[in-house]
Amino acid sequence: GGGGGGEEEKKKEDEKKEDTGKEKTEAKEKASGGSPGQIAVEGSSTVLPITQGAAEAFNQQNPDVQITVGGAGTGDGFEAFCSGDTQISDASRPIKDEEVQACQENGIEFVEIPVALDGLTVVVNPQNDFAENITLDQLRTLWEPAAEGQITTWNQVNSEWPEEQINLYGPGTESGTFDFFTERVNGEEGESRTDYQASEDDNVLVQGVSGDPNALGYFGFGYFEQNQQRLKALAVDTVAPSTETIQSGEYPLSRPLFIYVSTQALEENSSVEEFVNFYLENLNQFVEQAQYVPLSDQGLQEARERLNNRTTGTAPEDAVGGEKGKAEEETKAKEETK
Amino acid sequence: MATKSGAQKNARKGEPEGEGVFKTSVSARHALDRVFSVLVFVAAMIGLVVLAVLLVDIARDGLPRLSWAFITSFPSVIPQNSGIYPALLGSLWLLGLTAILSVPLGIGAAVYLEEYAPDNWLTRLIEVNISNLAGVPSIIYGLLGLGIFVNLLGGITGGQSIVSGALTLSLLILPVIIIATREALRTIPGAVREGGYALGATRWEVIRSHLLPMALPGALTGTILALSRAIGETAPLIVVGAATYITFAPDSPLSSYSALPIQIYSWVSQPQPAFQLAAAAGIVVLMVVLLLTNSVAIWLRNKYQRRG
Amino acid sequence: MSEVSGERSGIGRDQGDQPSPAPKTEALGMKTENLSAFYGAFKAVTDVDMEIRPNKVTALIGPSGCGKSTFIRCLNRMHEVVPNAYAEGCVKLGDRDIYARDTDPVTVRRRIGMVFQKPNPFSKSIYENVAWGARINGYRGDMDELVERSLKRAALWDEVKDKLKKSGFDLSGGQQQRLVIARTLAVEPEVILMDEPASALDPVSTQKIEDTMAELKERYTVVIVTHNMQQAARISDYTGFFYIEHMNDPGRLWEFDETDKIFSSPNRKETEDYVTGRFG
Amino acid sequence: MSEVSGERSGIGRDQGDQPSPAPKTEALGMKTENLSAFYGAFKAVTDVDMEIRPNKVTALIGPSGCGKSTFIRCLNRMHEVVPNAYAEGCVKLGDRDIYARDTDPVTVRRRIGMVFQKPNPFSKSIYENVAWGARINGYRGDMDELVERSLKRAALWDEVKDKLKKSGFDLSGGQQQRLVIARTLAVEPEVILMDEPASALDPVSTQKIEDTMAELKERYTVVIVTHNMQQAARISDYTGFFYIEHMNDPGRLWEFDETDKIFSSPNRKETEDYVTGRFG
Amino acid sequence: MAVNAEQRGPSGEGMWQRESRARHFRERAIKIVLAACAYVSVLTTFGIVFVLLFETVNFFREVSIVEFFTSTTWSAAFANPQFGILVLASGTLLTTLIAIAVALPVGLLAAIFLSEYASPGLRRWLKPALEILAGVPTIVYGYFALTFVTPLLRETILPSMTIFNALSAGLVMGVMIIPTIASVSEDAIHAVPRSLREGAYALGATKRETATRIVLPAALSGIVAATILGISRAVGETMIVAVAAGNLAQLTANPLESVQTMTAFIVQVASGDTPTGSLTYNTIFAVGSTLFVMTLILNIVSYVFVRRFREAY
Ligand SMILES: Nc1ncnc2c1ncn2[C@@H]1O[C@H](COP(=O)(O)OP(=O)(O)OP(=O)(O)O)[C@@H](O)[C@H]1O
Ligand SMILES: Nc1ncnc2c1ncn2[C@@H]1O[C@H](COP(=O)(O)OP(=O)(O)OP(=O)(O)O)[C@@H](O)[C@H]1O
Ligand SMILES: [Mg+2]
Ligand SMILES: [Mg+2]
Repeated sequence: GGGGGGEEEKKKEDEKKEDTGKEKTEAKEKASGGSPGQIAVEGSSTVLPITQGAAEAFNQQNPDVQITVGGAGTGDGFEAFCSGDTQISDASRPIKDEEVQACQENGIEFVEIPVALDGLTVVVNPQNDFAENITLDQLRTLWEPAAEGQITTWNQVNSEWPEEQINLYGPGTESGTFDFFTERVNGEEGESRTDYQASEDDNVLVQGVSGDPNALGYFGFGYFEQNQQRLKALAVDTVAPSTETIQSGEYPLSRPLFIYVSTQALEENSSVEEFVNFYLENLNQFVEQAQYVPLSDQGLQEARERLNNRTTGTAPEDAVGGEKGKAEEETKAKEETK
Repeated sequence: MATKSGAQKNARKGEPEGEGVFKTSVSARHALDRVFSVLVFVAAMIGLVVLAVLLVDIARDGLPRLSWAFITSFPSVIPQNSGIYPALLGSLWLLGLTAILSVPLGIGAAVYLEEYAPDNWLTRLIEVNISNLAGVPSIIYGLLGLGIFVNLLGGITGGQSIVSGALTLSLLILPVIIIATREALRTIPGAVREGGYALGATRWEVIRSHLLPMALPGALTGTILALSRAIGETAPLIVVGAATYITFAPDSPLSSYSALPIQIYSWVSQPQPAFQLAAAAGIVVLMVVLLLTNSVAIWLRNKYQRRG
Repeated sequence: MSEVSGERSGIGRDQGDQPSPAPKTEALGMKTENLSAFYGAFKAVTDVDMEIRPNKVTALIGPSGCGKSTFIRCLNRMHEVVPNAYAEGCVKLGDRDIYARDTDPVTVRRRIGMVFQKPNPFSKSIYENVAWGARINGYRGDMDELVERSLKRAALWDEVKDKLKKSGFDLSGGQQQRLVIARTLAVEPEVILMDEPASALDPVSTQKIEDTMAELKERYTVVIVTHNMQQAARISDYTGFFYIEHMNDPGRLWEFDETDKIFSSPNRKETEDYVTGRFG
Repeated sequence: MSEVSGERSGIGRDQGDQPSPAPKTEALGMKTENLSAFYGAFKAVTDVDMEIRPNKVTALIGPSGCGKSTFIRCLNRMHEVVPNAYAEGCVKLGDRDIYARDTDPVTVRRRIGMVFQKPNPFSKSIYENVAWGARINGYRGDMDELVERSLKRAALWDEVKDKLKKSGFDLSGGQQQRLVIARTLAVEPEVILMDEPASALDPVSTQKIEDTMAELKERYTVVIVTHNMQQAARISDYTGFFYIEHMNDPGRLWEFDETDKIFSSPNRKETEDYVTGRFG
Repeated sequence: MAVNAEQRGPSGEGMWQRESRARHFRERAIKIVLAACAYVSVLTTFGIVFVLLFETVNFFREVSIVEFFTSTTWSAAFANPQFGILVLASGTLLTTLIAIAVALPVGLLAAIFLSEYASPGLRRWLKPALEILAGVPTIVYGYFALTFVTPLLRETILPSMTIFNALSAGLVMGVMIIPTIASVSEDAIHAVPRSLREGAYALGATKRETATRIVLPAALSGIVAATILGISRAVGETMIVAVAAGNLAQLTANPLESVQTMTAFIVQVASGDTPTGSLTYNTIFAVGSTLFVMTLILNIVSYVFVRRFREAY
């Protein structure tokens, strides 16, 4: 290796070396619990900063525990999780049926714990001086599959807006953000017009919207917060996105982020249990560091209960957070009125 | 057979050009030559200018952020505390192992194909196959590595370990080394081989003593290009399980690991601008590592360069 | 290009239907003053003063390694192509210094052609090997005819006329040597430098090349390096003898005179020893 | 390695302090039967039956392009190194077929050394050029001494003894030719094939090489290709004349006999024409 | 110099220690080892085919192969997915063509400059300097295209271009592969024997004529190899296009608009939140296979070309 830190650093390293030396052999057995002293996390890169914060803080108190956190995506994360390679999986969406099945086949049970909220923010270029608010309906008009190639000017969305071209920006189809947005706005996951500029990387979308006066896009709240001078957020159904409105569930486009913990690991691997407890105890600190919105007190309470009770399986949708269920009902109600 | 030489015959003396059938517009040719020499110079400079712009841009953001603490710290969710230590170590491990695995393998394959293999359909198939492998997107190599090195051979490689990553990267860059080395071998005149054989040398003796030293510059060019690619690859490493964040420094080939490009990529996609600066600093570190690694190859190449 | 006349009859005479060029044209001579040539720090040839007469064949002889090739390569600025090699002194074509600042080496080489000691055909077809030089120099005549004429002059036509499309490398050593001679003849330089043009040739081909040289000097100036004393005596008008007196000295032009003189009554003992084979 | 004796005296005799080898050792002869050689579809040489006597010098002569190089390269399986080239027929060293299935070409070439028509030194130092072959063949004696002896036999020692570390490429044409001869002598093959070994050499060096050959045949079998009739007559015991009767035919061994016979009263008219220079 | 009787005979006496057997054995062993190296590439291919094939077959169980190759819409991950690979293929083609249009002339000319015009000293540092370009992480190139090249082009000559577009991505990709083409070609050009150049100079050829008409053709094989490596890297490149080209899967030949390439799609799915094993996930294998076959055809064509025109010396 190279680099090498100060005296202390080296000492620390040496200790670690010994540890790993002993544990290496066992660690490679595919015991889903993993061996004490080692924790592997894989999954969504959206949730990664939260888990990373937890791991970092945890490691300061327990320097001997080796934690790895990967960001390969929710799907890959579940694959590794369900085949026993990891003990915790980060997810930006609830686990899907086929993934639950895969876990069951390998005898893996898990606890689903919501850890934070993210508000999808609808943004326009700051040069845009006419748009301030957009309704879910208008969003749907704009984003539904039928809009493809049809809805191309602002005034088609809202007749008060000028007849100028509208350029759309959004996350790639493979992100939890996209899934959530399409489901919430268009009623079905993946249902969306396809002729918009996409990127997996929200910073790229920030670049796109901030460089295009005719732009409208949506992405995570954190990216808006950090780029407020370059972007303008629209209120959705007259609710402007903010920590408070997202937390309270008032803002219609907020979604939960999760971690999934293997129950075997919780039982067999003391480090995992310690870590997850630590994680939830200091959750809000990590969430804020990672630029997400903390759960409401109630939500936090529920999350801790799920862990303590080892509530396995995935929760019915509306049990996750009151917010989600509420928004869902609204959408459905609207559908009916149509 | 009538040529214009007769018609245009003028005194042989005097102006050298412009007489006989030779329409030697030397001045036009020279003008072209001058244009051409400017052209090739400009072409060489284009790359350099872009490089300079890129480096200046990165250095402007990255250098202020760069410090010893940055290099020796672990990454953190707090941008200012964030460091690159485990990623740097991981990349050094990866690069070292990848070089050890791929260079001999690549040169060996090139030597076999160019010097030993009979010129039959099988060899041709392998040849086409290798250049085809060069065009397979890196992420597919990631899927291959996941299937074979992580899952199938997990018992030996330790699953999501540095070895698995290095093996995957090796396969990815192998075609570049093979193709560059083969071309270098191909340019060696047959007379060199004949001279060796005629002394009763075996094929391998000729290869080792004469062909390899002569082909080395080309092989090293391939190595430089290949390692340059390897050090910057993100996608396949993510797939074969490189971590984005680890709380410890990798200390053996079987360790879990992170790598510079993954760290950089992860910083780049954070919302906080302070992370963008860390990413720039990380890129500076990566470029320095790259230069240091390549400098060995560059030095060797300059040493062995010939002009036949 | 259809009818192929007997091997020798065609040479140089198949321009029949044109107003034939004046049989003897005044070519340009060359002159070196104080010419020294270096390979990096190593001085290979020193202080050569030589006058190469126009329309004559000048032969250069001397033991191996004494600097003949180096010297002849200085005459058309090919020496400087070798990395780190350079020449000092003055070389004149007519009364122009070819090493002058404003002299362009390309023009020099265009006017002073050269055949190298080791045959170096291009990795192109036989036809292209011959045609290429003429083409880049703007030859506007019938290329097939030029190729045929040049190959005939180099006594190679009959052997290759059926495989003009084949690579110049797929020829025997002597054929390659004649190919590069043909290539040089095709661009019609005013001075032709030949470094052992007949070394790999059998007596028959040698004879033909010598005939060509005799014919060439009607219009051009010819300089050849040869190890064959008989050949030098046979074809040259002037002969220069290069020699190294003490080990590690640079080569010098030991004696230069009319060929008859050199071979019958040279001024210096070493020359006499060498040409009579009593040397060493 | 310190004292350097006069150029010729040292050659082959500086093994004084060893029990001197039997002055004449019985070497192996060679024999070809029905040998034909091809370059792809092109047949360059056909049906050669020749017996190469041990401890003799056999000279091969003939016009350029008639297949001498091709033939001689078949004798130690160098021909097949050219892409697509192959040979048919049988070549024997002693009574072993060198083209037999189980014969290893490496061993064949180790025992039958070769000097090529175009000098091809390695891009290594002069010393390494000579030492390399011996080293890979497991020579365990004093390498400096071997290099010196070989270079002396090739009449190159004096010219290069101060620059043994320099590249083999930085030599004059004739020096390169002698370098590759030295290289071949250093591995002490039993049969030595030389393709125009003296073509780029001045009379003095040529004389020395010829002396070396005369000495070599005491212990080895020697085959040389030459264009120099005098040389062939001077040094060879047997002479083979290669000839192509009709354009585009493959080359044939037209006549093979004792040298005296070939040069005084050959059986065939073409041979006589050729050796007397009346040919063509 | 203590030596026993002088050496004679075929083998193994005197100072000559010819371990013919051992040498023979070593030779065979080396050959086998080297062949094994070469067959690694074959194994790799088998591995890739194996990895791709299974899921590709699964994919085509659900999606008609005819639709796959004829449909002109690509919306793999949307609610009513359409799988027209032509769309992605055209994106790949477009960006690659732009990249090659930049990199081939520039790289080749730069190679000529390095080998024929630059002094050895200049060459010694210029070549490695260019090679650094090959090592810049591609994400950096992506942002360079997005935040530097695109705005520059939009403000100067191409105001109509969208923020994400094929042109910027292609141009920057071209810069990225310049060193690949320049370096490998330069090695080949440099290795052309000096005697060939001398032959040309002696006929009165200028430096340019010698370089372009004698040296380049002689180095053709290496230049083609360099180009193949360059194209391959462009075809397989992911990050630059993912960041700068827009991931908008539309069938267009207009370089000023966004496109999605095959690789950008693959990486998007592979690193996204899609469940493994789903149809969308399997799509990446189908796309990967198609790309594999496409490059295979390209390689076969260029292989035939090279074999025909290769000059040996
Ligand atoms: N590599 C090759 N590929 C194809 N044909 C070749 C090759 N080398 C030689 N030939 C042809 O084979 C024939 C015999 O060539 P070879 O070199 O044996 O002649 P040679 O007798 O040695 O002539 P020279 O005295 O000129 O060296 C010639 O017609 C020649 O053109
Ligand atoms: N490229 C080179 N670099 C360094 N020294 C060289 C180079 N070429 C030749 N020499 C040296 O320069 C001297 C003169 O060489 P040159 O080739 O002029 O000899 P020559 O008279 O042509 O000999 P030959 O008859 O053997 O061809 C020799 O001592 C030779 O070793
Ligand atoms: Mg010479
Ligand atoms: Mg020959």
